[in-house]
Amino acid sequence: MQKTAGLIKKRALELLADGTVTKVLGWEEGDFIYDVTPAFFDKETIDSLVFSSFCGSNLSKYLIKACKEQTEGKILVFLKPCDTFSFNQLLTEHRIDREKVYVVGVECKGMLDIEKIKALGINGVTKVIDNGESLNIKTIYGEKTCERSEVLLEKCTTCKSKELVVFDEVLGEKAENENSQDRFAQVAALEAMTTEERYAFWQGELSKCIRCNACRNVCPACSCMKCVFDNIQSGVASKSNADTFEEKMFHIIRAFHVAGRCTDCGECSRVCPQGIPLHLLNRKFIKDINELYGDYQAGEEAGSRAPLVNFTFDDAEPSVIHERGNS
Amino acid sequence: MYYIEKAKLSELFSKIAENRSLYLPVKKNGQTNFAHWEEGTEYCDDLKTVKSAKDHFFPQTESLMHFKTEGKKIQINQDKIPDEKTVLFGVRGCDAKSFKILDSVFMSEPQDAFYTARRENSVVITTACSSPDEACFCGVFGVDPADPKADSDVVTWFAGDKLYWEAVSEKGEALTEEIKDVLSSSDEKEVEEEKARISEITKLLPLNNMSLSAFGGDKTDALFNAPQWDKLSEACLGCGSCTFVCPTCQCYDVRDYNGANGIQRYRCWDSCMFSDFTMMAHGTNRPTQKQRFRQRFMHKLVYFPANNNGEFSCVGCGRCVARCPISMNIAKVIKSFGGDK
Amino acid sequence: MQRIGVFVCWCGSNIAATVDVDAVVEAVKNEPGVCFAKNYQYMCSEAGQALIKDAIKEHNLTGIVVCSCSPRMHEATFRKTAEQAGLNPYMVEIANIREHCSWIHKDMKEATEKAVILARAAIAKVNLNAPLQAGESAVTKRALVIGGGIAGLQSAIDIADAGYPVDIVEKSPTIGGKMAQLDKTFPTLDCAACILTPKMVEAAQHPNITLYTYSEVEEVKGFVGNFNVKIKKKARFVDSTKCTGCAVCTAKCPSRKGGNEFNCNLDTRGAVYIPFAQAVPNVATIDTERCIHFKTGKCGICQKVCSAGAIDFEQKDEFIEEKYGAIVVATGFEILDVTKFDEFQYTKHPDVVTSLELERIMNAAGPTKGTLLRMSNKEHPHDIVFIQCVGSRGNTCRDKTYCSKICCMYTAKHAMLIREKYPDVNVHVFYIDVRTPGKNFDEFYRRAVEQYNVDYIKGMVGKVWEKENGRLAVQGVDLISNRRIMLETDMVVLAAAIQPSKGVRNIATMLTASIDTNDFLTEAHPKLRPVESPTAGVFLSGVCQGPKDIPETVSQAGAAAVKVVGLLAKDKLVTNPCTATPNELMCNGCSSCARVCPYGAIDYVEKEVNDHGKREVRRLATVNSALCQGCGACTVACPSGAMDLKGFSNRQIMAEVDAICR
Amino acid sequence: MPINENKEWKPLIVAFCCNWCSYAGADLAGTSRLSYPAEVKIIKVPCSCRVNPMFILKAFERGADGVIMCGCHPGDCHYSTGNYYARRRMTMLFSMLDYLGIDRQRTRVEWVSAAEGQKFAAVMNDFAKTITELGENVKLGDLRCKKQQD
Repeated sequence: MQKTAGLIKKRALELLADGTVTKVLGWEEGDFIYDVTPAFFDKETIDSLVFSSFCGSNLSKYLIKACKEQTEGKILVFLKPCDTFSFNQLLTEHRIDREKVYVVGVECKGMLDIEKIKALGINGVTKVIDNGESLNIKTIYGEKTCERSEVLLEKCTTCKSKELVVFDEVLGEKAENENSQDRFAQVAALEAMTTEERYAFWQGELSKCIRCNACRNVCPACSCMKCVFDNIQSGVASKSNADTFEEKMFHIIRAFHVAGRCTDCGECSRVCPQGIPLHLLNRKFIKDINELYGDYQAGEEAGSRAPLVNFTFDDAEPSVIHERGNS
Repeated sequence: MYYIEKAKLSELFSKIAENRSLYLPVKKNGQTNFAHWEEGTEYCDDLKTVKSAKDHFFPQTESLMHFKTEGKKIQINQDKIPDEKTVLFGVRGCDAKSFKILDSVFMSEPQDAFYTARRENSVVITTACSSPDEACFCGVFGVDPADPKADSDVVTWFAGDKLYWEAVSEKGEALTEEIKDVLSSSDEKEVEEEKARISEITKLLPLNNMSLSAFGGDKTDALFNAPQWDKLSEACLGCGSCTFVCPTCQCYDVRDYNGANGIQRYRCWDSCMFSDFTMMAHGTNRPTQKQRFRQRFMHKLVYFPANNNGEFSCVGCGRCVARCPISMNIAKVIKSFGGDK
Repeated sequence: MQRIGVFVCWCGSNIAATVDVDAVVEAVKNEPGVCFAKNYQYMCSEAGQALIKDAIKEHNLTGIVVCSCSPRMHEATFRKTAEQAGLNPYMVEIANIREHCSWIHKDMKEATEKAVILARAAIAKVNLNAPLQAGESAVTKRALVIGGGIAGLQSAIDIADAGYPVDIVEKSPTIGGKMAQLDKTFPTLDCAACILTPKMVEAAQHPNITLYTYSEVEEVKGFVGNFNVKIKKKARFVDSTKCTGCAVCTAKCPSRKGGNEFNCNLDTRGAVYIPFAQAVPNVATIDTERCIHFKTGKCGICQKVCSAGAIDFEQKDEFIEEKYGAIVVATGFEILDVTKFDEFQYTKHPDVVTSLELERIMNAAGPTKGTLLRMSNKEHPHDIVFIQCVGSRGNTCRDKTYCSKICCMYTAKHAMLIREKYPDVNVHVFYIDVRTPGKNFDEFYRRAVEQYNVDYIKGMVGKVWEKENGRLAVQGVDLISNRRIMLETDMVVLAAAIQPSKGVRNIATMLTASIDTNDFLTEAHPKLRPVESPTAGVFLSGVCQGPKDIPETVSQAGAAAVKVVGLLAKDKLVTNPCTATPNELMCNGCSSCARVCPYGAIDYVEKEVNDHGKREVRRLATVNSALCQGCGACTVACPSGAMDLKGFSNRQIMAEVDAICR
Repeated sequence: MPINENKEWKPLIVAFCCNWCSYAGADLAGTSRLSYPAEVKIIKVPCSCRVNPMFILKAFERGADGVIMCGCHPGDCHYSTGNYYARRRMTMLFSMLDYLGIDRQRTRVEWVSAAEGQKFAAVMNDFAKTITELGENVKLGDLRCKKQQD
């Protein structure tokens, strides 16, 4: 990790120096190791560019605005394998301009979740040293250790791919996707429940929603100029949820709007301050699409036709929903 | 000073709950938040609730009135002012201070009837913050996590196997009187030790020594056009997680909902970070995320003190530090204006 | 705020007997925007319309709701009424309180409540209506006729006579269709070829008609007045400009095993063939599946014997793209595959034939040169049994539910012709009903019974089997005498159901014309618009719309031609104003809408927008309103809701939902 | 709505019908005097592909107990492909509702042609029966839309 961080900074400097790019989109160091912030850098500020096991955030969405503002030269962006899918999807939807971006793919072996570290009872974290397998954690209450695998970001425990699907060059050592769990196991577990159990589960989760819109605003697929939920003319606009219905409405429609476009980058769940497993909504759609319309991975191929703007003559009838399931 | 054995906490809670509704930190779905206590509810000693205690006085949504049409006539019904007698237990010092800040907004003229009623009907029991987190910086705003007397009715400490109890206001005295049966008298020895321990820990907190000298009611001109805002705001997603977990953010929107029972007028939290905040027919007065971002921090560190005798609208609870999806927060803002010197 | 008038129609007692129209008027008076409400006996009557017009003027109405019959019935009427009173016609909404309410509910209270709710929904919608202006589009003055049978030919000739160019696309090598295979026609018994071939020649020689035989429609784009059609001219491997139709090649072709479709495969033809002597164009075609040259690369006899040098093995399929203003579908029919009806031994015994096969057997150009012979031993038959309704009027999965209409008459014709020519042959007809409505039809049938002594037996045949003597045993029921009967016969003729041609489904899809469950093309209105498809600019001619005989086909073909001519005579067409329209400030330029548009009506432009003072160039969707037909697929594909549909906007539909769920 | 003592509880059913096939099918049901429950209220849309999932959720929000969408049979869409998109969209939406624990029988898609008046009435009778048996929809509705008991 340390080595990759070094490579990244070196490469950013070189590309800035030789004029390949005019600015760099990466992660800026914070007060603690885990609080890195996405940031644009130039020659003067590049010093604070970092890369660590806490660079979970997906930078691709920032390119929408950046591409619009970029008049000359290219933007260097560091993308992890899963981020490249989002990048491709944005290309498909004409939201970003490939010509204006220089993609440096960064190999990744899974990013860490400070919340999971704290859930182990490790408080007051001031520094985390990633040894590859285990972590050395410095806290104001003394030193602690834990296994790396215990505190992976949720999205990294079910990593969909270690392949970089788009890049101009690659840095770091390719990681194996060996320990990743079945991406759809949690969805399948929910499907196996009775209707009432599922209702209780989602009622419990969604009622935590405070409608901060972090899930929406971080989502690379949710990049509408104006979201229907912010548009008073849309008939469904709402702010804080005043009724449990509004929570469901917001999350169902959001999941529906990104269905077939969601690359399963997992950012929605990562950023939810209330810890709602929002990815399980999106993954349900992905699972359904795979099962009913054939395997499809959004963002795997730029320009591919999303399943919900596509059809075949012999698609399953909606009654298939009635026919399957156990309850 | 009184005490009760930790093992007998539930006795204390049921005693309090005899005449009042008790709210305290409860862990549910992996998260600790304030919740209504009932027989069997398990108290969670993790005081760092995800959402702040402000929800208790200023809920996320609140119905204000209803309109009903009958033919072409309209009938207006005011919603009932809440009259539930409540007790909040396990409030951190920082959160307790936030109530004072909210008071100066909602209880100054024109008074907010809903907020005021809830506030007046409640007793705040603070608990000394036994394990501050690395992101805590309440000291910067004058909160003493070891002895949060300033803004509470009763202060409590967990020390050894006891909970120590000290009433510090009339309301607190009255409550203590009501429940005295379950309490025993005590000296302050263990409490003093605990206070000292906490004070030692707070010295280690990396953000607790930031300086606010760059901020204050008179700093509008100096800060408004500062170049730092560009960099600080550039990654901001414009979500409202910081505002919604913040104990002092108090913006709300008033909306009408046209349902089957006529129209409900309700208020709900709003966030100055949202692109549709204070949206008007002509558009918004802060069209860029930089403007919105600047507004939030200028309000907390400049405009609010300008209108409230120098009081900052932040209590250093650290929630925004923990919750911001992109790890941008008020601490970074303070530091970028020289606060780390 | 709109000023809305609500007009509740009694429809005589059709509505008023079940819906309390006074109560509806009272109930809607307090709805938002409503400033006038009245009921009347017949709103669609002159007086009713006058009432609406007066109210519009007197109360300055900006929108009206008519609570009446289905909008499919009178929406156009009331739109016109509104327009005459100076109101935009799209400020009219209909609450369907007849078909969707009074006619299906009996309880007055229940029906009245529902009528009020439906009215409320229409009021809620009209509150959000905006005046719409229909656009205009030009008309390409050329017609396409798909199918070169009698229906297609008649339509084409009539259109061409009116002065408009017409192209006929026929999938087989010659025009003429099924009628060319018929021997005689009922009820006049004139020879089919004698009356058809002059029409074929007329079409071929008409200066306004272009024939594309051995061709198929590949792709249809566009819309009424502006269809873009791609036609595939399949390679014949014979240069039709050189071929003289001398038929030397067809005689010399050594590959002679394959069946001759024109004679219902009762005899064979060469791999290079001319379907029949009077074929138009009289040009040979090589069947590559049978041609030895195409299979082995050898042979080439036809090329050697052709003195005109017309054989061209290198010929390729040719594609023609043409613009049309109107399209006539005249794809005709085919005979139901009767192999599923094997209780009649059709697949097992050559003496069991379909009526069309019998037609060929009786025809002088047929496999037996017009002599009635048993196909098994080429001997003269003495008894013939006709079985009616094979595959028609049934209710099992192998049957068609409908009556094929023509069978009763052609069976009478066959029976009569046989008895006339071979008085020694006994003819028995098993029937369910004999249906003879038509000019001179019943007289014709009675002649068969009375004059020619044809034995009509009411009842169905249970089974047919071969006897040891090679003859056929027929077991049936006589429902009149109520007894089982057993007949021994030499031939059995099955009056097989007719069904639309197989290709019609594909053509209907290309044309976006709807078809019913039997694959017959649907007419825009079963009574009032019987020759138009619901898709504007597409017209129906002949059996593709439903079973019919030749005179009916010809009259429908003429009617379709008149509709086409009426359309082509216009210089401009008014387009549907209910089209999709994007909100530029909300459009993401993501292309989702364009991907689902069936008309290719959505394009993208780079355009500068002013978003509340912020100017920037964005990629934006634009809708060609001449192409857009207003389906709304794009509106749902658009996540931001930037794409909306005029006349059916998100807000309008949601307002209806709100009004209903209140 | 809780069962009122003097009034039998009746469901509220919203039916979205495409203009070309299903609305005409409903007309035919009317012309043929084939009755189905008055609880069914039809909203006309140009094509089933015009039905936005938001409309369906909106209906539930407002207290609908069942929502049915009818369109032309696949292959018969007046706009040629509209119902194919609608089919995928509704399959996805209904699957999600089911996943969230909303009774799946509350949503339905039926293809009804202009000639199928009989089918239209039969479908509506059956759907209304199903919804009546399921009872009031309490899982997916805005409480503020519930009628107050007086």
